[in-house]
This record gives sequence, C-alpha cells and structure tokens, in this order.
Amino acid sequence: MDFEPSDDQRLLLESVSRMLTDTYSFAQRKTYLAAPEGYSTAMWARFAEQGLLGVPFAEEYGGYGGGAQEIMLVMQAFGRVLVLEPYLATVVLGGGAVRIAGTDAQKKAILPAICEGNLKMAFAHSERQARYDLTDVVTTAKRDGDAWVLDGSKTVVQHGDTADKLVISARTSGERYDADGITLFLVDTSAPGLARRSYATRDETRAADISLGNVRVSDADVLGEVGKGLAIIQAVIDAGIAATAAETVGAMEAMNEMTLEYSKTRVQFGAPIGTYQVVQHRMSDMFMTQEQGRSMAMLATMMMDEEDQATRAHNMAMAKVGVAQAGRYVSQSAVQMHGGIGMTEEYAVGHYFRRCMVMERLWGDPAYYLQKLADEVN
Amino acid sequence: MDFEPSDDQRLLLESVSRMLTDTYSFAQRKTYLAAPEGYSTAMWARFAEQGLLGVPFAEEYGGYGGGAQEIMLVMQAFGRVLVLEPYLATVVLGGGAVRIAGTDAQKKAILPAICEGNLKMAFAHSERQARYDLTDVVTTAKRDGDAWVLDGSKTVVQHGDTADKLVISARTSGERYDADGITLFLVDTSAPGLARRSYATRDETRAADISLGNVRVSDADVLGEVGKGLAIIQAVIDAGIAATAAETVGAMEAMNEMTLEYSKTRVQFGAPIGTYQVVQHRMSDMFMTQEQGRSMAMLATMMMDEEDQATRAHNMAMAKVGVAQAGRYVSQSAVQMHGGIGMTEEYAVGHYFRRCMVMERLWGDPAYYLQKLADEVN
Amino acid sequence: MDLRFTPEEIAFREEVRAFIRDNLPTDIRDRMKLGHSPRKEDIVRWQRILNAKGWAGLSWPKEWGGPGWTAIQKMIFLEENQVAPAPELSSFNITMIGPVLLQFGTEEQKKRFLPRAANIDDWWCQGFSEPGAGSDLASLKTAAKREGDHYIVNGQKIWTSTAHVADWCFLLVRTNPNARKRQEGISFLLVDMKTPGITVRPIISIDGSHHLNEVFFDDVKVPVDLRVYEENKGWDVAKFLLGNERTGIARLGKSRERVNASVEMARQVNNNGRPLIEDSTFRQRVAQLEIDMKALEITQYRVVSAYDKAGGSGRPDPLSSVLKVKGTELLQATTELAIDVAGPMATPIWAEELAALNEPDDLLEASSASVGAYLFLRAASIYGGTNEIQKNILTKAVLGL
Amino acid sequence: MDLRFTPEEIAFREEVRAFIRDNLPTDIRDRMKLGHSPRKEDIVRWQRILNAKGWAGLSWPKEWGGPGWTAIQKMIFLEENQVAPAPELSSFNITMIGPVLLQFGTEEQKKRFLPRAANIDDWWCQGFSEPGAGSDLASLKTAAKREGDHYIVNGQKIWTSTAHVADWCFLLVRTNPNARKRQEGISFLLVDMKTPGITVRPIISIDGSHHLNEVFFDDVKVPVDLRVYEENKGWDVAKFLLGNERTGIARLGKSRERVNASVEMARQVNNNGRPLIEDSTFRQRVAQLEIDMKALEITQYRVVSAYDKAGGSGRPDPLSSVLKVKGTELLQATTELAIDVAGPMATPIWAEELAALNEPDDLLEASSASVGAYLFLRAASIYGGTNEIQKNILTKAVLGL
Repeated sequence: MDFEPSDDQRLLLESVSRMLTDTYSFAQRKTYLAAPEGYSTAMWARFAEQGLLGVPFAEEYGGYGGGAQEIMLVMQAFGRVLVLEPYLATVVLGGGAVRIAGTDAQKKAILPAICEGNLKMAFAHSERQARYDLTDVVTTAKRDGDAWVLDGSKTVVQHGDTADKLVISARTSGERYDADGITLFLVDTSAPGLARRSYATRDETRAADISLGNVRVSDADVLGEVGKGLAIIQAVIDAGIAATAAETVGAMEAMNEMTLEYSKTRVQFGAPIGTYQVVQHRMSDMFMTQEQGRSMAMLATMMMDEEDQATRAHNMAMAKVGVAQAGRYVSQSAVQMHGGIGMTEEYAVGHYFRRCMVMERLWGDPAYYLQKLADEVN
Repeated sequence: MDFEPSDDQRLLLESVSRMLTDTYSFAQRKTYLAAPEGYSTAMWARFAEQGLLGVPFAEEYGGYGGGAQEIMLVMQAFGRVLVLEPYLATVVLGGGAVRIAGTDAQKKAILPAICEGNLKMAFAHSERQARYDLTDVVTTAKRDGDAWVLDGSKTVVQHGDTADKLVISARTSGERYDADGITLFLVDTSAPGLARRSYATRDETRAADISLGNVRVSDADVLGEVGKGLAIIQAVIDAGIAATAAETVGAMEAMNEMTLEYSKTRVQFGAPIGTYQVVQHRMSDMFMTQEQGRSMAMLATMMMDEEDQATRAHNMAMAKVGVAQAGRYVSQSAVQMHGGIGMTEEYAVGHYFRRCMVMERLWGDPAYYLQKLADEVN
Repeated sequence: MDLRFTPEEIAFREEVRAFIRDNLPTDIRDRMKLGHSPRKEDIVRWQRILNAKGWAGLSWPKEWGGPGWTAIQKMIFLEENQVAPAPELSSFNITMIGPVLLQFGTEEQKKRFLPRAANIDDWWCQGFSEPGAGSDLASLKTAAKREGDHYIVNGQKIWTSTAHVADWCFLLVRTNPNARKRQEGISFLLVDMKTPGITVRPIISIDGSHHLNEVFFDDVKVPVDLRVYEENKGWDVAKFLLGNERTGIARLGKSRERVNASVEMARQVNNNGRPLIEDSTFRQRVAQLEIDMKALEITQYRVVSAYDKAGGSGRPDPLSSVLKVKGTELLQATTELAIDVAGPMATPIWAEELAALNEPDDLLEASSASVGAYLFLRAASIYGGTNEIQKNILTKAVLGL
Repeated sequence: MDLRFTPEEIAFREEVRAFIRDNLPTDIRDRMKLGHSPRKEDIVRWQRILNAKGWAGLSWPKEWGGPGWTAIQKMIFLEENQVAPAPELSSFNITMIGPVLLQFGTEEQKKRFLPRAANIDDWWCQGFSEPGAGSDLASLKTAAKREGDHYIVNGQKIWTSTAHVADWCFLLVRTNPNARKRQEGISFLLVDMKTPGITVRPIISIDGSHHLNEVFFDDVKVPVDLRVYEENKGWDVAKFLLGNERTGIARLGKSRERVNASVEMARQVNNNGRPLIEDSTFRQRVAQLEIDMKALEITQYRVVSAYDKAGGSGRPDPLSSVLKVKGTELLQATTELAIDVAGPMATPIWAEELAALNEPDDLLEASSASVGAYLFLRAASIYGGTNEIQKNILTKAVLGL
C-alpha cells in the first residue's frame, strides 16, 4: 500500500490545478455558465490542449495512458472548483464505454476525436420508469435487415443536449428486468428519429431526455456483444462512481476551506464565529467526514482494478454510500455554518451543496446501495 | 388538554417525593441493595402505609382509586431515585393483571393483600426462545379433572424470586405463535412443582427463571377467559410500558440534574466544564431529549384510557420507541459528560444508565416496535 | 390533568377541517399538494377567505377581528391549515405587526393598520437583519435621525423576505448612536415601501426562488407618528415580537404534509420492480419521523397549554427553543425524505420539460418541487436565530449556565 | 500510488492468520468468542507465545526483539489478532513503556526492563491521571522530592488500569512545584509496585469488572536511577508516549470482531418466528457498520503508510485524532449492536444461572458478555483524551484555530 502519487501523477495534478487556479474562479465560472451550452467551449479546447481529455485512453488512440488513479486526481481538482464541462459524460462515461467495450475500429474512430476535443459524448441508459434499476430497460432495438431500429426514450442524460454521440442501451431480447438482452449502441445525435429535449439540473449543468423513434443504427455501431450490455453498463457506472467520488472529495475540501475561512472573518456577538467551540467541533466533524469520504473515494479507485466481480461490486457499493453520506453531511453543515449567506445563489457554498446532492443520486443513492449490501450480510 | 396535575395528584406527588427525599439517598439505597432480597422490606411496608401500593386499585379493594396518571407520577418519582422495590412487578404488572381481568373473588383475595404490603406478585410470561414475540408460548396447561397442569418454563421474571404469587401464561390450545389459546393462571410460588432460580439483572434488581413441572392449578385460579389471555397480556404490558416510560423520565431528570451539577464543579483546563460551549450544547440536547421523552411518556399514559385497540397499540409503540431512544441518548451522554467518574460503580450515573438500558428492552426494544410501526405505514 | 383532547377540541378540529376542505380553492390546494410554495396571490386569496370567516386574526382580540380562540385551538387551526395543505397566514401581518400594534401601537395606528393587515390589503415585511448582524440583531447600524416631525433613515437591511412585493415594512433603526448599551437607542418604525429613497435588490436563494432581498435606505423620510412605542425603546418591541407567542414555530403541520406527500409519491415510484412504499427501510424512516413528530406535537401542546393557563400572557417559555430546534430538524428531515423518494427524478429542474409536455405529469412536478422545498428549508435552522443560538438560549434559560 | 495490498502484504496477512489459528489456545479463543475480556493469565500466555515467535515487541527494533515489521504489517497483525479474537498485546508493556525506554532509557534500563516487558515477566501499569486532572494531564500534583539518591513520592493516582495485578508502574510526578509553566517540573519514574507505601484501592466499573484503581503513594522511595530521561523533563517523555505511534488506536479489529459475533448471535436468536439474521433492519445496520469500518480501515492505512514513508518517525499525525474518535464511535456502535441482538437476554447477568446449568449455554453466555463489553467500552470515548478533547486537538492542528 502506498498512498503517495507518483512523480508523473504529481505533475499531472499540478498542471491541472495551475490551470484551474487561472481559469476557474467562481466569478469566471459564472461567465462559463452564461453560455448557451452551460459551460465554456474554450475551456473544453484548453482541456484538450493539456491532454486532459485523453487521460484514461491508451497512447495509441492519442490518450495519456492513465488509469483510475489519474482520473481520481483530475476529478478531485475539478470538484474543488465545480468544473462545468462535460468531462464526466464524455471522457468517463461515453468514452469509457468505448474504451471498455469498443472494437479497435470504434476506438480509432472515437477516442482520438475525444482527445482532440472534437467529439463530445453522453451515456444514455436510464429510463424514466427505472429509478435506479439497471435492468429496467424497455427501449427496444429490433433487427431490420442489416440494421437495428431503436424505439423508446431515455431520461436525465447528462450533457446529452450538447453531445455529438450517445451510448444508448436498448433491449434486443428478453423482458423488462432481464439481465440478458440489453445491447449498447453508438448513435450520432444527428441521427434521423432521435430527438432531444434539454433542461437544467440542480447543479446548473444541463441534461436531456432523448426520444428514439425508428432510429436506424448499423451493425458497426453495436458496442460490445449483442445482448451482453449489462456488464459494460456496470463497468461504465463503476467508473462513474469512482470519478464522482473523487469529485465529491474535491467539493468537500472546497466547502471545508470556505467554511474555515468564513469562520475566521464572520463576527457574531463580538467574536469571530470560529472562536466558538461548537463551531470548531462542527468543523472538526466536517474535516473527519471529509477524510473518511476521501478514504472511500480511494476505495472506489482501487476497485477499478479489481477483477473479481463480487468483490468489486461490494466495495463499489460501500464507497458509493460512504462518499454520498459524507458529501451530504459536509454540504449541509457548510450551509449551516455560513448562515444566511450560505443560502444565496451569489455565494459559492450553495452551488457545491447542489452539486453534491446531484452526485449523491447518480446511479443509485445510499438507500439503494445499502439495500444491496444488506442483502449480502451473512 | 390540560397538563397540570389536579390538587389530589399534586398531594400524592408531594408525599411520595417527600418520603423519597428522606429515605432514598444514593447512600441509603446502597443499604437496601445489600439485603438478600435486593431491596428494603421496610421501605415496602412504608409504601403500604402511605397507600402507594394501592394507587391503581379501587377503593373497595383497599386501593387509592387512581389511574394511569397517578402511576405516572409515582413512577416518575421512583425513577428519580431508582427505587428498588418490586412496585412495577407487584402493583403494575401482577396486580395489574388481576385488576384488569380478575373476578370479584380474585380481586378480593389479592388486591387488599397487595395494598397492605402482604402479597408480592410477578408477571411470568416471557420464555427463553420468544425474544419479544408475545405469542411465542410453549409452556402448556392441560386439563386434568378439575385442575390444570402446567409444564414449561418462564425466563427473566422480574422480582420473581421474592414474589408470593405469579401470573403465569400457558398454552391451553393451539400452536406456538397462535394468538388464541393462551391462558393466564394465578399460581403461588410455593406450589409443588414450581421451582425458581434467581439471578441479578444489570440494574441490580433480581429476576428469576421459573420452571413448572406438573404444577396443579384449580379453575378458580384461571385469570380471565380460557384461551383469551393475549389481550390481557397486552393490556398488562401497556401498563408496564406507561409505567416504565414515566420511570425513564424520572431517571433522565436525575441524570440531567447530576450532569448539570457536575458541569459546574468539575474544572478542566482552568474552567468548570459547564463553561465550555460544547458541553453546554450537549446538555441542551439532553434537556430537549428529556422533554421529548416526557411528552412520549405522557402519550403512553393518555393511551391507557384509549378504547380503540388499534389506536392504542399504535401510540403505545410510538411512545415506547420515543422513550427508549431518549433514555439511551440521555444516559449515554450523561456518562460521557461525567468522564471517568461516570464509569464507576461508586457514582450514581452509571446506575441510572443501566436501569435505562434494562427498561429500554422490557417487552420489546425500539427496533421491535419500529418494525411494527413500519408495517402500519400506508 | 387531562391528557386528551376535549370533545370541544375534537369538534373544533372537525369544524376547521371541514371549512378548509369546503373553501380552499382547488387550484391552490393542487399546486401545494405537488410541493410548490404558494404564490403571493394564493396567500392573499386564502387569507381573505379566512378573514371573511373571522379566522385570520389568529391571536388577536375579538374587538380587532380575532376569532377568540384558545392557544390550543390556534394550534389545531395552524396544523390543519398546513396539513391541508393551504397557504399559511402571513406571519408578518398576523403574528408580527398585528400583536406589536395591539401591544404598543396608538389607537390611531391600530385603526389604520390592523384591519388592512388582517385582510392583506397591506402586505408587510420585516426590516430587522443587517449585513454583519445576523443572529446578533442588536448590533444593527441603520440610522434614523430626527428632523422635525420626520426621521431620516439611512442604512441597509438584508434577508428582507418579500420586500419586493411588500406595501409596508416594520423596521428597527438606531436613533441614538451614543447609547450606553447596544440595545438602547433603537427605535421601531413603520415605513411605506413606496417612500422615495428605498431600493430593493433581490437575493436569489439556492432553490432559485426570489424571497429575500437587500433593502437600501437613502434619506428615507418617515413621519414620527409612524414610530411604534417610545423613541429609543424599540428593543422592547423587538424582544416582544421575537419572544411573542411561539405558537406554530415548529410548523409541524408542514412536516406532516411533507411526509404525507412522500408516502403518496412512494406509491407511484418504482423501486426494483415494486412500489417504493413497500420498501421496509422507507417505511421505518417514515415510522421514525412519525414518532418524532408525535413527541413534538405533545411538547407543543404542553407549551401552548401552559400559555393558556397563564392567561395568554407571561414570559416566553424556554421550551419555545425546543419547538424551534426540533421543529426545524423535522422540517429538514421530512423534506429530505421527499427528495429521497423522488430519487433520480429530483436531479432536474423539470419546469422546461413540463412546459413542453402536452399533459401534466404530477410525479415529475412533485419531484422537482420537493427539491425546492428541501433547498429552501435548509434555512429553517438559520432564520429566527440559528439552532446554535437556540441552544445558547436553552443553556442560559433552562440550565442557568 | 498503489492503493491495494502488495502480494507480500497479502502473504503476510495469511501467515499471521495461520499462526494465530494454529497457536492461539482454544480455551482462550472460546472465551473471547463469547465476548469475555481475556483474563490476566490469558494475556500472559498468549503474549509469551507471540514473544517466542519474535512477534511481541511489535514496533521495537530487531536488536531488542522486535519483528522488524513495517507499520502496515503491524496494522495487519493487530487487526488479525483482534478479529481472531485473541488477547491484545499488553499496551503498557509493548506500546508504552517499551518505546519510552527505547527512546529515553539508559542502556542499563533497557537491558533490565525490555526483555521482561516483551515476555510480561513484569506487568506494567501507567500512573498518569489524578483526581481533578482527567483530560487535563499537566495539572498533576503527585510530588517527588529528591533525597540523596532517592525520590520520595507522595500523592494519588486514579484510573490506574490493572494496578492491582501490576509489578511495575511508570509514573508522572512533579519534581519542581515552582516551575514557570505547569508542563515544566514534571519527571518520569519507574516504580516497583511492591515498594512500601503504595496502596492500591479498587474502582469497580459499571460493568462490574475490576480494571481500574486508585493508587496512593505515601513516602514511597524510588531510586534516582529509575528516573527516565532528565529531571523536570518528564513531560517530553509523556508527550512522546501519548503522541507515539497511534497504530491500533482505532482498535478496528475489535469492532469487526463484535460485528462478527453479533451476526453469529443473530443466526441463533429468534425474531418473530424467523432468525434475526433475516431481518432487513438488522442487516442494514450491519451493512452501515461495515461501511464505516471500511472507511476507517483505509484512513488508518493512510496514516500508517505516511508513517512508514516518513521512516517510522515524525510528529504524530493529526489524523490520529480521527482514528481515535471514529474508532471509539465504532467500538461503541458495534458493542451496542451486540446488546441489541441479545435483546431481552441482555438484561440478566447470567453468571449464576450458567453456574447452575449442567451444560454450557453459549448464547446466554454471549448475551451476558456482550453487555459487559458494551458497558466497559462506554469509557472508550473518555480514556486517552475524551472525544471532545480530540476535537479540540483537531481544531488546533488541522483547522489552525
């Protein structure tokens, strides 16, 4: 065991942090938010320039050749400033699906384009009736000659509105709730029959509902084996859990630093609130919670290399619950310690609060994973 | 609604409190504990003299003619000083069963003797395999001529070792877990075939395992209707829940007062610990919890007059959970605020702690009742 | 001691419930059932219906249009009104400025303002908090200088809820900057929000709503006869107002309503192939909340019953702080329950999507609204004295430390 | 960064597990599995087995009989030993007086005491706390006056764990009552418990056990060469000792063992006609504890790994306080789980009943013992600096307030 980053990792982290210090103040972020995309296309280009969009992809596809640890470092830095750009959607989820399950041809077609910043992706799996159940897929893909024809709809596809290409799950056989029979497809968002309705989510990014009416997809755009999509979906979601765990840690760090700073300057009853023992102990609790959350984010990262499926799923569930609970406690506490100002849109802390709230319920909330873990108690 | 005691109730409370102030210091209590019974027979006589043993019984049987409210007042006062005598076992449970279900002849034979301090009782229902399930009765009572023959065993019968007479449940028909077929019997502890093994419980009182081998009981000693004992058992337990709820409130009051007093005198780092804000807020939390617990004890008391069974059971379960959780929080906090001294046998707070721990799990713990309540959510 | 409701109280509850059922406009109820905050016009509409019935001036004496209820009756009314769910009475009008004028106002002030407050012909707001003051109210700086029969007010207020829609504001100002203690030298003024020199700037809350404002006073002229009570004695008025009858401070009906709404939603959402309502963890969470609400309900009746016994006056009960702390904990826990039921559907703000749909989708709408309530009520443990301040109060008042 | 165990570490864990499985006396294991604390003779017996294997001097250098493990290996050993469950190494001997002598002792002192400490030929106890001092250790008053080549010790210690069975005591005394600061003027002495003038009075804990004592010193003569380090510099030694390697401070293995035991009990107890293990609330509670234990396990490895990286020295990591707070919270939560599983059977002290039975009843015995552990470990958040003190430490060290 060794928790210190390698020299390369340190360099990566430093370059990301330096860039964000220059470009991602809360005020600068507001200007990015004002763009129609809800983020900065210039920043996206900059990420490409710095090689960030290729972090988890092999060098032969133009990537950096990193792994889960590098993603952890980047996402943690992103969490500290609430990066708005569709990194999670494109690099971790959409690109991740291609990385995990793509053919060489698919990788060649897609990954370099992602690395260069020329292709944005999103992961369209959830359906409105499904809540957190991954097998609750009723969108269908039917064989028609050489092609597949997709019909159905997907919901809350993060950054689905600005994505160029989607990874879409559809049922090619079996019934709702069947583990088998789900297949993934790579679909251009310009495909005839594909429509998007976009809306804001509570963390100020945008998501989309996708409707599919008679969308034709060729065999070459099937991702992975027909009917065996669930394992890929789970692997993609594991990557998403690890990445958002790290992002949550970054957000907790930022909230704790903000709270500490505020406690030194905010005077009530003649003294800075940071001199009151109750405030001090609450901040100690927030710090401890952050550190326990960080440990769980590390667990998620280390499990990305675990090959035993059961071990991996068990630990991923633990990490997901631990990080979500930590994020909820720290963000609720940070708002409380700030008092009125923490409740306002102008001040940063509420934005971190809402981002944590959104991340907490991506791919399942604590109650969902606790139930899974409880089922395993023996 | 009116939460003020009546003049009579105030008098009762004052006389009990006065007596306990004179007789029940922590040091005096230690001497009572040293007796072979684990309590003071002299105090028992004194309770009789003051009419306390007749509080819930009608005047025609030598009682005071009080109800659940009077029991609440007495038990709360008892809880403040951790009264050791078998009041709950005799007056609330054993005597309560007779009051609820006895024939006039049974009442005449038993209640005056209780009031005069000449008869102690205990309530022998639980069996070792049953945990908290009231219908898990495998002790049997079989018809043999004019008599009933009891075989089986009962566990953790509080004050069963010094009781003169037991209320014993046994199955007269049906199977384990059947609601019907349970019958209550009044049995002298001197009955042939009845054996007792006594042991200490964590609150320093004593309990007994009762074994029944071919114990013959006459028809006159059947309490209530044959086979219909469960409703009586539930009513007795409701009385027990209400009484121990009030006792828990008294114990919480005592612990909170002790903690407050200690916080004013115990100096650490140059100042009484009561000047530290974290200690102050913890004590505020303990106070709030006590008051919420008091409200729930009042709920239990008011439900003793509720005739709708479902409403009564629902509210009793809520009160039981609320009071148990309050007692656990306050007693754990009281030990923590006392530090090392709170961990010692010489100091009072640990004794309150353990009494709360015992009361919390009489007739079902919070998890048990929460489950019942969860089943009713609709 | 009579620990149960009297038959009269039970009958009263039935009467209130029936009146609300029969008179609350359906469109208001429907919106609120989905978890939306009532709009200004909803509040006005409902309060006028209640006022016509004689029920709006909750705790006011009968001569000023109050219903003459006992404190327990008031409690019952508030709870039924919240559970309905119906818009709550304007607290600024009914539990703040009304009682203040009744206690400290001149006959002229009462006549001029009370009937209009009851009917929300005037919408009032409260100008207390200032930047840098927060829970430490007495450190306020907004200055009022006497010039003839006017005060000239300069300064800034913050967190002024509904100032942007208000007609009048009751305001704490410093009239004597040289007073020995900070609490002295404060006066209590009534200000017409249309007076020149007042600028209202919105503060958007983290739920995206506009409730709060900054209010700037720049040489604002306020007639001296709009001062309530004596000059430099405004702190007495403020203390009365803040300590005044804490009936309803727990807002228990609102918590209950959120639990009811969550259970309703849980019937409709799917959890691993079964309705969430069947999930035992969800059910236990609801059961625990019901227990906590029941405990607080009784504590609340103990407080108001003691208040009734004391003849409706008396110093504020320190148990009020228990009501505030436990009440807001429940408001936060019950709104948290609702967003957890909404699950992944709590993430989007569905307004755009709903507008694009051909027909209403109540579940989507309720999911979205549940988050609004959750976010907005993070402030519940902050406003009116943070919960930390409430524990300081308990430390002093109950523990004597 | 390598966030997983190395193959060597995994092999080491297997080796430890196998050694314990093959060498831990069955009677000790059986008693502990039922939740009993180990007896003194159990602790001695097991530590001598470990010492023969070269494993007792956990963090000591090889030349003094230490195994030469990395901090992570130590962690692994401690956890496996606790989970087994096996008696823990005597902390007084192994993690307290041993490292103190290694750091501050004379060659003579090391030779005399270290081998006997490793083998528990001497049983050590710690004379630090005093009445009135508590977590505020530096306010100690026990005095040692120099007379020739002896100190004459007078005063009282309290909470002296195992003093009644100890052979030796390491003791903080005040040698200069006039020092400018309280921390100055303190010295660190080694005292033979058989020295005349020492009286040990038992303190019975709320679980009924006798672990703690008061120790009175009445003109007790201690040779000057049994002082460790310089006169009046004893606070440096104490600080080293208290801040020294907090490996194992979380006692995570003990928490895990309590969860394992609870799950085992839950298979055997009946809950409404089904084994409690099938109850979903119970299972969720176990799952939540496993999550919390896992988080602390990783935090712990982060701390010890940093310690290893720093070459096994370095100032105590402030994260140690996190280990203490979260570790004791878990000890308390897991022992609480066990008593809740025991349910109504947790109420009696079954000793008398068990003695009367013809054959053992493990479930009864485990129920009873579970309460002993629960009660005794209420002290876990008190000893070694209360959890409130730990948060004060974090406030200073991490937050810089």
